[in-house]
Amino acid sequence: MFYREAGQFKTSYAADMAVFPIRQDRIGLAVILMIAFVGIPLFGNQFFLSSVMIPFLVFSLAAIGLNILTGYTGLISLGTAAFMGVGAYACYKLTTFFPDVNLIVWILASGFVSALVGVLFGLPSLRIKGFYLAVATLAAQFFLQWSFVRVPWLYNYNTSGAIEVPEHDLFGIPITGPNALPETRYLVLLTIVTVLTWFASNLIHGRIGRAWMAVRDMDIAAELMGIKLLDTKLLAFAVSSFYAGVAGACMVFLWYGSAEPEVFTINQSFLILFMVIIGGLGSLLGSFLGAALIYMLPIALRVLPASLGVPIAAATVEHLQFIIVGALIIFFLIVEPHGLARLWQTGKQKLRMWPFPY
Amino acid sequence: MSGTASRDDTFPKLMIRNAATRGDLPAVRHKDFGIWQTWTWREVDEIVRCYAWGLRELGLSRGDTIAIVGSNRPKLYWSILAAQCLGAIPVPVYADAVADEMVYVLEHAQVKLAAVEDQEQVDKILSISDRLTGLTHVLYDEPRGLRDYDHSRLHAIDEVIEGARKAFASDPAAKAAIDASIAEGAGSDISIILYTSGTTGRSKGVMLSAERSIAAATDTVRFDRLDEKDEVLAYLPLAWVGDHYLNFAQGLVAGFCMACPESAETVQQDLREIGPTFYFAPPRVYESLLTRVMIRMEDAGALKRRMFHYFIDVAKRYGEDILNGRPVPLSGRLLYALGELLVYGPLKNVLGFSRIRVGYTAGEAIGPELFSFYRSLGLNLKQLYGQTEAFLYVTAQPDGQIRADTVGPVAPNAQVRIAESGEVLFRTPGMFLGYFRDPERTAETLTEDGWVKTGDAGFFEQGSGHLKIIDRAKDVGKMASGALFPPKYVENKLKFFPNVKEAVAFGDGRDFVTCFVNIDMTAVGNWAERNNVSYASYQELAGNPQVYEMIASHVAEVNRSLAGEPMMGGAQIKRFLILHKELDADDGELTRTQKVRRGFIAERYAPLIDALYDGSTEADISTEVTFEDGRKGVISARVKIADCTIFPVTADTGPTEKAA
Amino acid sequence: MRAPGDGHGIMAGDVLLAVDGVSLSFGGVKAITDVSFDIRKGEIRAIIGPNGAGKTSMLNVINGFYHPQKGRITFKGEMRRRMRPYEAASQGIARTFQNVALFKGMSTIDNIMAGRTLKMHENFFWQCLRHGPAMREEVEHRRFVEEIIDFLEIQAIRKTPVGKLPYGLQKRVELGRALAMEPELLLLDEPMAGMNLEEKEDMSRFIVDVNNQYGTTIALIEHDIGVVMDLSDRVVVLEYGRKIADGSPAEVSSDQAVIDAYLGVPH
Amino acid sequence: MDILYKIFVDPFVQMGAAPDLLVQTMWEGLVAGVLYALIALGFVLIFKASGVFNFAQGIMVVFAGLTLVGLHEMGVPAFLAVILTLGVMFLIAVAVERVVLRPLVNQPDIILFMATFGITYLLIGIGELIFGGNPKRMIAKELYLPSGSVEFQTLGGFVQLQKIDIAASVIAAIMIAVLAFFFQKTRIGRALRAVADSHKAALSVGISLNQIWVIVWFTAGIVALVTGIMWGARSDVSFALQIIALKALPVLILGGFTSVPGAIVGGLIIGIGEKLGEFYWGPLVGGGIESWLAYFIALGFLLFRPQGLFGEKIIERI
Repeated sequence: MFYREAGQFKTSYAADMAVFPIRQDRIGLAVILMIAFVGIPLFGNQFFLSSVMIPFLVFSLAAIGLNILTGYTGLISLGTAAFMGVGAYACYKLTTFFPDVNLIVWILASGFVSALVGVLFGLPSLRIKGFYLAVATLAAQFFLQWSFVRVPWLYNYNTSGAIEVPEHDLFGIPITGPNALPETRYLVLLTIVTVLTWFASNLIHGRIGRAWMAVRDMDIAAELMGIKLLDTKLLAFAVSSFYAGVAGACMVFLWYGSAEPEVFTINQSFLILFMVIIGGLGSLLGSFLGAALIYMLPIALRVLPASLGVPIAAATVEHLQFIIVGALIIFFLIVEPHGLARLWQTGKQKLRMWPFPY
Repeated sequence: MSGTASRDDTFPKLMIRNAATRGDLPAVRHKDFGIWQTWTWREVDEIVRCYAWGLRELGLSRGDTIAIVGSNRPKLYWSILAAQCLGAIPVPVYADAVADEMVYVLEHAQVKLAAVEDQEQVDKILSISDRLTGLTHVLYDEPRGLRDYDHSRLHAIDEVIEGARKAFASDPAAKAAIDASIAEGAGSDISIILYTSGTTGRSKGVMLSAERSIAAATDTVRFDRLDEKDEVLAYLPLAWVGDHYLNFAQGLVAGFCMACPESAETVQQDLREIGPTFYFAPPRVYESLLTRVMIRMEDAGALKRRMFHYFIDVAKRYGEDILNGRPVPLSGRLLYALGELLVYGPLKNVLGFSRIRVGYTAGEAIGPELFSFYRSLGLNLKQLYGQTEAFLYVTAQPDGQIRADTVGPVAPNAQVRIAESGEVLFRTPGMFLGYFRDPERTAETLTEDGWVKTGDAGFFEQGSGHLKIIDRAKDVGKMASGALFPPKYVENKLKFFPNVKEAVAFGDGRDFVTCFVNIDMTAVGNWAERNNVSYASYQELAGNPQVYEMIASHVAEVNRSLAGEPMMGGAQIKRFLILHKELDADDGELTRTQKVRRGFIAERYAPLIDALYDGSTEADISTEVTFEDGRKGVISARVKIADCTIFPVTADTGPTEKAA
Repeated sequence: MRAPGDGHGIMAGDVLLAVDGVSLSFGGVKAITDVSFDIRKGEIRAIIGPNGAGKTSMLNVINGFYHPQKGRITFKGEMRRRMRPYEAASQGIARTFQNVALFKGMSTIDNIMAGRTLKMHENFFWQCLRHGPAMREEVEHRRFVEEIIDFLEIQAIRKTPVGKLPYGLQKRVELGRALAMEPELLLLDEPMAGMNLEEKEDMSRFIVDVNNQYGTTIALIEHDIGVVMDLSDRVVVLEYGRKIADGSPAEVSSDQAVIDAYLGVPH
Repeated sequence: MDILYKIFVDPFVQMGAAPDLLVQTMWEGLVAGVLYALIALGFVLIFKASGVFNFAQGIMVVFAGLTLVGLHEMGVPAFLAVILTLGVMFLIAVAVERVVLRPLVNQPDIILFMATFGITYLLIGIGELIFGGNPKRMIAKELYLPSGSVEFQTLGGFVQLQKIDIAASVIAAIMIAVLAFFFQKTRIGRALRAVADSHKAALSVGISLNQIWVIVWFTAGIVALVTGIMWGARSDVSFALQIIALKALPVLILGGFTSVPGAIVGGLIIGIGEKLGEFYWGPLVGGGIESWLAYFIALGFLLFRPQGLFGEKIIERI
């Protein structure tokens, strides 16, 4: 309805292959970015920034990672949390070794570490498929989780067994530690997420993305067309784990400020898997939508009754969360197996064809 | 501007002017290989000069004719320009003409070269080449499939141009020669010959001079304030005066950009992508478009459908007044604004009409409801009355004086006169020089004092000075009762119903009016689906009794409105039948511009007409038909005949009383 | 589209691919037994035979998807024992599949673009930015793909997800995807299976055009004898994994063994 | 050198030195394996009949256990409680079929797989809501399950067997036998097997697909209850079980998703394997390797037999 595409014709392939070929979409995106970068930091309060937006972004990033693996390349993974953990611990170690190097560098570097580990556990994917592969990722999940507990070197032998994030500055402004304002942490995170999302979308729209999807849709055909299955899958593992790793690092450094191994349990992995499924397999937008729904729903549950003055025990809320999340998963799988992103897509098509039926 | 016209008195000169004044602006676009390939005026200028040289090398010289055959493609338009650079005369030919139809025109025009679109056209030309003694070379745009052809007389346009580029690079004389021959070109030269697919007999080659064409185009460009910022979609037959005038001539004069669609199937999509600012379509296009819109809305959800129709009504009430700047109650304006947001805007967008500043229709009378439907959406649709002989514009509606039932006041610098016979005569800036190699018929068409006979009957409306066209002069008949019988007028009323594709009315010298009907496959087919009426073919659907009822009700509608109009009450349709086949240009029943060949149809279906008048309820008919591939066959059928309600004439006195 | 495979020293008429003494079996089941034949550059070679004759298995052996227990395959003069399918692809063997194997989740363009993967090399870094070299590469190959689209007359479905296309068009897109690889040897596995007459005619036209416009060598499996006979230059007939005849359509169709095995049987 | 010795020689020396410990450890493993096998059995039943990879099997075990205990706490006599719990499991089966399977029929596996995640979360939430989050003691005594232990003196040492473990193994054995009988002999059982091959076949036996789903899920429920009781009797009934239940995955990998004997053998291999590993090799890396060893065993195994222990070789066709 709001789309006015008449007269938006393409005179170059570059324009025709743009990620957002329709002007209205580009405008919409610009607006969203404006709100995210300017509006929210200006008007968002403490709670909103550090307990809603920051976690949302962290999970979105992790979800994108998983989506690249599961949604685009069709490889199930139940170990995302573990790879986040790798990122977190890697970043922790790196910063303790070289405290003076800019944190951002280490956050990204830890992504590479995680990518490496990802490739390692991705190796079996050559011979194993489907649910069998899920087991490989489970192995990663439990092994890594175990090592976070059992390898004291990882947490510098401190007695608590947890990792504490010291203060780091960016251009003299503290971005981690107790003195870091939520605004700054949020903005740093937002920048990282924005850039990485842009990269992801570029990859997906190019040769590599096509190779991934080819492997997902019909691996035999893909191979017979000269796409090397192992390389393609491993690349997917690497990129996916990179995103997870960065997400993990951000989670600990820009959100929690400290972390214990319990943060990176299999339940966390499941949660992210849900985000991807509910949001929409094979859709970046979906990763964000899924993260928003799965993460923010519980918050809403916690906040709503309170604000309505209905007293509900914290424990009860916990339980209710499980029930509702579970119900939601089933509900969404039934109404739209392809997730929120698909719902949005159809909606958009409707708007474009308006007033005609889609 | 008038100054320019005198200086730049040929199209090549205009091209050079555009290259100089707006060289970097787009001149031509073509959806090809997935994107809109675009050429600026400067590029076009360069290409056309090269092309001209190439043609000259192939022996095309001043006064020669070159046939242009194919759909709207840049290279074919450039063929026209290139020929004009040499002072040669381009002769566009309808691309869908079958070989033996084409041979007449090409023979008559004595073409020396032919620039054609693709293999299909090449084959056509080669198949008749033995009869075209003058034809030396054939050039083609699309090489697909022509790889193994004998290329001694066959050339790819691209290669011709490439060759010329090399020539230009090597010797400057070549370039100079072309410049010279362009400069040599005079306004009095014949700039093009357009063959009219006349509603009767063999087509005539209308010779148009450069200066007159430009003069005419200059007037209308000013009339509609067109400039280089405008965009048009060139989708109408290349050989038709409308396309040559509106897109080619106006384009060169105003310097706006002309876009060529990817293929006939994608025109709708391409229209939507380009979103032209100036648009022309014959009434039938608007008609079928409206039909399709209504059909698609049938499938929409109940709520949406309700909203759609509600706001369409709102538009009916206020739309036109708002467009014409008449006073409208605030509530109306608000409702309309809401409608614009929810329905009109999006609708225009999906149809590709969003950016249209000026839209025209002509060629036939347009149903008033149809006309006001588009206007009420805020589409500035106007009517013009034109003729190939006039180089289009005779009359045109200026903004603010737009009406469905007239074709507007006399166009700028044109003169119109009504003969005693009621026939419309004109003299226009773009007036033709005569018919090519056909002085007799030229003489027939011109009055001794140099006015052109249109062959249309019409009259100027008192007060407004708008011209009203009733019908082809020779078609307006008198019934036995003496009542007036304007077949077109009646047919158009009927054709406004989405379910009716074509209608042919008879009644000249008869006691009452009867009518052949062609149902619209899309509309009726869709209706059949919804009411699960099963059918295998047009013929079967046409014979369906329910369909007959439906059409009968439409006819009744028409009769009611006829009864209410002055002088028309007698022309009510008493009996009708639905033809067992669709009228088809390939069978000669329609002209290439889809006008009915009344006389031809009358003899072809004589038995049916007899049946209509001898009161029998059905009749057998068998007719020869031509299939796409040119094969001929015979289909025969038993056609039912239906009677319909006649209404007492209300608005009217005079001889028609007896008819009622 | 330049004619692929030029400048490999193999002239039209030379043997492009030679299969000799190939045997293949799954566990106990013999799929192919000691089959030998060759494919000459520039020809259209048909492999026919009743169901379960081992036709598809033969193709799978040729493009390295199955590895024969016995026998040799010589392609472009070099003999090879085991080769991964993607190696076959990179050496210029493309194929289509009996039951369409398109990438369902992708549009027509992307499917055909995927066929260009082997020809695209811009590194990961540029891919991330999707600017500069990467974008230039994309554009250049998109242009190539558009030529295929134009060639196969599928402009109208350019951006449609292939899952939504009717079967006939899907087959056409699949052919396009194979063509995108600019193959020297094009293997078509029942290109006309399940098509109506009109679609079959179109497809035959495309196959012939591909063959003489780009000089692509084509080996096709087909059930429709009629099609095979007027399409192909030479025909090899398999039955129960054995070769029972080999030669020009005329010879083959007059061969008694073939008549008994195949033509005799009404289809 | 030293590390190599620690890995490749030392453990076996120890085994040889104290065979009784070896036997003891293997017994521990065996019992654990039996329980893994039981959970795996639940997976297999459902996977065979409905092609659904039922992630919820683990939580069903917990849920069954909790319900049983919970009911008894409300004063329901133990055996009545068992009956009621079975009723609950049946209701769950019906609910699952109605709410989840039926609407999602013909969806790709991954979707159904995800749906069982949803079921898992639902059951966790409901379970905790009703019975609270903290562990409960299984009502072993009330169910006349033996407690205490018996000791053998063998191999120059003592081997101690918990009676409950013995009982567990025996009951597991019995149940497998019963299931086997059910599948081989009864009409429904045959139908179920038919479904595994083709759904039409099932209909020809005259049972609707929906009924069959209910039946298998119920059967899986029964298995879950038994598992819950046994496991609960050894440790406590708590949601931690749900994670342990994931061990069923490597078991399935070994055994193949569709093979009942496979599930059992796989279960035993994993159980024994990880106990041995933990006991003899664990100390080298600071212990606790039980949590992942199973998966690595399965993984290593997969690389050599991608189709699992009892699955037949896949020939890829195109």
